[in-house]
Amino acid sequence: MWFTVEDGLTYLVGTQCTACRTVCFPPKTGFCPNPRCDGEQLNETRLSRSGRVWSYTNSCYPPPEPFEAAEPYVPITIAAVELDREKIVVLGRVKDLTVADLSVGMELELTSEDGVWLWTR
Amino acid sequence: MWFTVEDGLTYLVGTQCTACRTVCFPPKTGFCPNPRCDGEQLNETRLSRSGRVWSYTNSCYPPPEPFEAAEPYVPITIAAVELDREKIVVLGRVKDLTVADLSVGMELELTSEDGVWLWTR
Amino acid sequence: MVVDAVILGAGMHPWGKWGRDFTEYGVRAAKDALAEAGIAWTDVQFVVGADTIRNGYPGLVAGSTFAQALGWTGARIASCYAACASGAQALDIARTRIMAGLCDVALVVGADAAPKGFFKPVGGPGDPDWLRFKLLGASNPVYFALYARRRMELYGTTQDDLAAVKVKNALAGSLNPNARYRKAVTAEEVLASPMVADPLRLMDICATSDGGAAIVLASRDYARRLGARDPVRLAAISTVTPTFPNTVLELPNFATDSAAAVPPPARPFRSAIAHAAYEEAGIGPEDVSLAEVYDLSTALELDWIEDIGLCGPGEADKLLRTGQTALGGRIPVNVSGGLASFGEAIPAQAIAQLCELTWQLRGAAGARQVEHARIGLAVNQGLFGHGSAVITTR
Amino acid sequence: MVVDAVILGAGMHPWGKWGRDFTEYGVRAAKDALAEAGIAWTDVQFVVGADTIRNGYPGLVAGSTFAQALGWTGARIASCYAACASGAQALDIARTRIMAGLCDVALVVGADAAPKGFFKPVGGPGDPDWLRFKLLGASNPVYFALYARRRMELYGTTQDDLAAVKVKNALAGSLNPNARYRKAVTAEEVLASPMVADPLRLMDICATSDGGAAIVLASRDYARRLGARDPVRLAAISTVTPTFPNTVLELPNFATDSAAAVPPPARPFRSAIAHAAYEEAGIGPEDVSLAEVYDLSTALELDWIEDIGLCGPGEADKLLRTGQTALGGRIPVNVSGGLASFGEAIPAQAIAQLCELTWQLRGAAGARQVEHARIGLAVNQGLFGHGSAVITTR
Ligand SMILES: [Zn+2]
Ligand SMILES: [Zn+2]
Repeated sequence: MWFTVEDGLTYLVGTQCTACRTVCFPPKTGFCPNPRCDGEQLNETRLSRSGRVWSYTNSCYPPPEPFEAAEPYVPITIAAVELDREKIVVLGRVKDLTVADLSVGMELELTSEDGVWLWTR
Repeated sequence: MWFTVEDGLTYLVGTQCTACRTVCFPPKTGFCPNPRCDGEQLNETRLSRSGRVWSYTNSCYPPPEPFEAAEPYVPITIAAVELDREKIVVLGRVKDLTVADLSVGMELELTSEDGVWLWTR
Repeated sequence: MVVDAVILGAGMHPWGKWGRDFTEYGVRAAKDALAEAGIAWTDVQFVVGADTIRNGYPGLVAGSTFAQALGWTGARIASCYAACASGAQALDIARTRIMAGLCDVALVVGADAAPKGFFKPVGGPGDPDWLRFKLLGASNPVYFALYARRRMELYGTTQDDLAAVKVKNALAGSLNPNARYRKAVTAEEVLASPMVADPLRLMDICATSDGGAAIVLASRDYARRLGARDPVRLAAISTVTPTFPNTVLELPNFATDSAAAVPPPARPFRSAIAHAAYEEAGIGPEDVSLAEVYDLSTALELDWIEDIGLCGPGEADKLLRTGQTALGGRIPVNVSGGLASFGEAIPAQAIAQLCELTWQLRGAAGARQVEHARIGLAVNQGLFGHGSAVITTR
Repeated sequence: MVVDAVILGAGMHPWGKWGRDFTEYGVRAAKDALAEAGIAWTDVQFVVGADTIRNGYPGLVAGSTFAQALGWTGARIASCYAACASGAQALDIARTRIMAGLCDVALVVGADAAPKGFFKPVGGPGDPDWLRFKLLGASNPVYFALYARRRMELYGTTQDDLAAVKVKNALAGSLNPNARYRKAVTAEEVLASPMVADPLRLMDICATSDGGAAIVLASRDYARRLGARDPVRLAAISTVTPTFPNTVLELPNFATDSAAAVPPPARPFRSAIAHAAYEEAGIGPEDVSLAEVYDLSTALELDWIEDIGLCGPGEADKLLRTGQTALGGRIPVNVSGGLASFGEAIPAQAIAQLCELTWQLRGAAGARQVEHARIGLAVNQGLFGHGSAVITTR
């Protein structure tokens, strides 16, 4: 959902307005979100595969449904990552790292597992 | 629910404000609905057992859930009945009568069956 | 010195059963209204959305949803819900802000994507709306039918009269490109349609639809600066509630208020809604050129005609039979085609009524144009003590 | 000549976990506000309800629910929803109607009965609010924690600073009879509470509560006729939306807007909310006597203090450490006890903030009174681009 894998590399899939080039994630249909643009053609586009940590945290308790938490529960790590080219911050779970491993500005790249995109080192 | 049966007679149970005597059906808790009354004591009260038809109709198709329609479905009859003393119109299903049997102003009385009050001749 | 609010633009997404997201209908209507007004979205200072409610809350707060879909501009927003009167309350909030001098130009949008068939209860056990289905099987048409039957027995309205309302409104709707049903019907067809809740047949009852409508409101000064000559004025909006005791059985209630301790008000609720608007506009029923009334059923159109004072109680049938409420008659009612031709798209409905009044008062209603239309009235009523009356003048 | 809106009365139902219907909290608060105003319910011309949304729609449209519970009087009503800003939008709608000269006296009510624990998604599959839980497990505290961690790394805020915010607000709350939590806490207790979303511990995050709040607003003329001398004035309400591109990640989104095609606005969203209110009131941050800010987390209070201009970016910790934001300090923040002591009762929250400002500006805040309080500011932010700032003056 909202990503694609090619040659083992995971890419987030957003949309880009053909009129003003504004990028959206998640992908959008309908109308360009730029208030000064009347564009209605939003084409699929792949986003940059890496970016820098804008911030990060974890969830020490299992999130409520519909999240499917592992049992026994191990805190999940979550990061908001800023993509330089798109100038957009994208949230995602983090694979194999805890909050102790992270810092603002650290570079992370995209991977995926079990149908969801993940940030990792 | 909202009625009681005594000596084989069914009575609707509403509430009455101890301050201004305003009657409510269904029974209410909290505040008297009379805007000029500060009453907050609403006591249970039995309503008149009979009244005159304000209007009536039926439901030719099975009503949606959570209504439990009989199979095969026979159109249910519904009447709004005006109680003279309480000056209130109360809706209810009608037992053993179709719309062809009813007219505005006809007197009906209360009965009950399967946990719900019913109007009947 | 009162600031006047005038209508700069109106826009609609055609009613239908399109099966798309309600946002699309609303944004399309908004863009059309902005185009008609001759302004850009970025000129709008205040956006009011009439909420749709059947889909849960997240992301679906109308003011915010439409503002974001059109692109965040920092404009102020509001979102309101008042059942069938939602659109009128949204208009009221926008108009009031203009009259208070707090903004010059506002956009009001309502849209809905309606489910099929009977409206089902939204709440769960314990909720009054759930209980009326559970205990009584009382769907909305049951309430409409109670009003219809009482009218027939009190005033002698016949099934033929009800069919004649549908025939009249279907003919009007056939002339309206935004209507969902655009086919004229015969009385025979109406009378042959299956009975739903006696005496109402399928063709007596309005459907549920997808649709969207939008209005651009502005202060008269702003309109003048823009070069809008003689714009339609939003002269009054009434959103009054019932007065205790309300002695007419209303959806979704089990009973009326009791009139034993306090006598009923002089004016029943529906009449009071219209009366407050007449008072605010300083006009009376005799001044009205055309009216859009809420024909949830054919019979309810007849009730409304009396409630808004176009004739006395029990006399609407005569107006109908003599063609006075038809296009070309003395006081045309529902020349848009009404709910009979549109179906309900709840938050859009009252806004759509105002679109029709606007186009009619501008002389821009094409084949369904009412001659010499100077004053328009639109009314509706929803659940929970909500209702509205809107008056436009030129 | 602008009509002034003033506050005639304020009322609250104490916050807690009472487990009763929200109507009861709202009506109790309304009756208290009416008593403080010295008017009868039947004097009220306009009722605005801030909607609660988690219970489904039927019967729970706030304006109508409260008006009916108080007894139908024929008053006009409106009901609005704007997440945490719902109460402020309700105030805005009422104030605007008074300023437009369309009514003299209005009642604004908000109340909620909140579920326990994490807020769960309301919509179903496909809904963005459902998806953020499904795909990311991103509950509300996760977003609060992202802001907190960024603040710590950018500005050097410490866990001790966060604990100090809680200690300050709990002490204030211990002096407030309407607060839910009325026990002072120590920094050790805060730091020993379990981590929820790093760096936020249980005691850094606000709970969900039951509660109600109401305000009676009137025109200055009406207040004068009633003999209210020098009433608190509702000088400004801002309900502006973000400006594209909004580059701060907001609940419940997966991503920010992209700033690649259009540069970000000069003022980020939270600052813009407050700025619009300052402009409308014609004052600046330096004029504020006390502020109520939306401390969904301890860290967010520090962010807000900077966003409303009480100090520069990254300087709120210094204000905190030197006691300037405590009761008795130069610019007390959250002397009501804040969300830390109340917990969230969403539609009531912004109205409760205004109750506190009103009592403070009247010198009627008892043990938590801010000396020489002349100008109060209250701010909050909710989902979907909603936020509000309210300024009162005397
Ligand atoms: Zn674009
Ligand atoms: Zn009473």
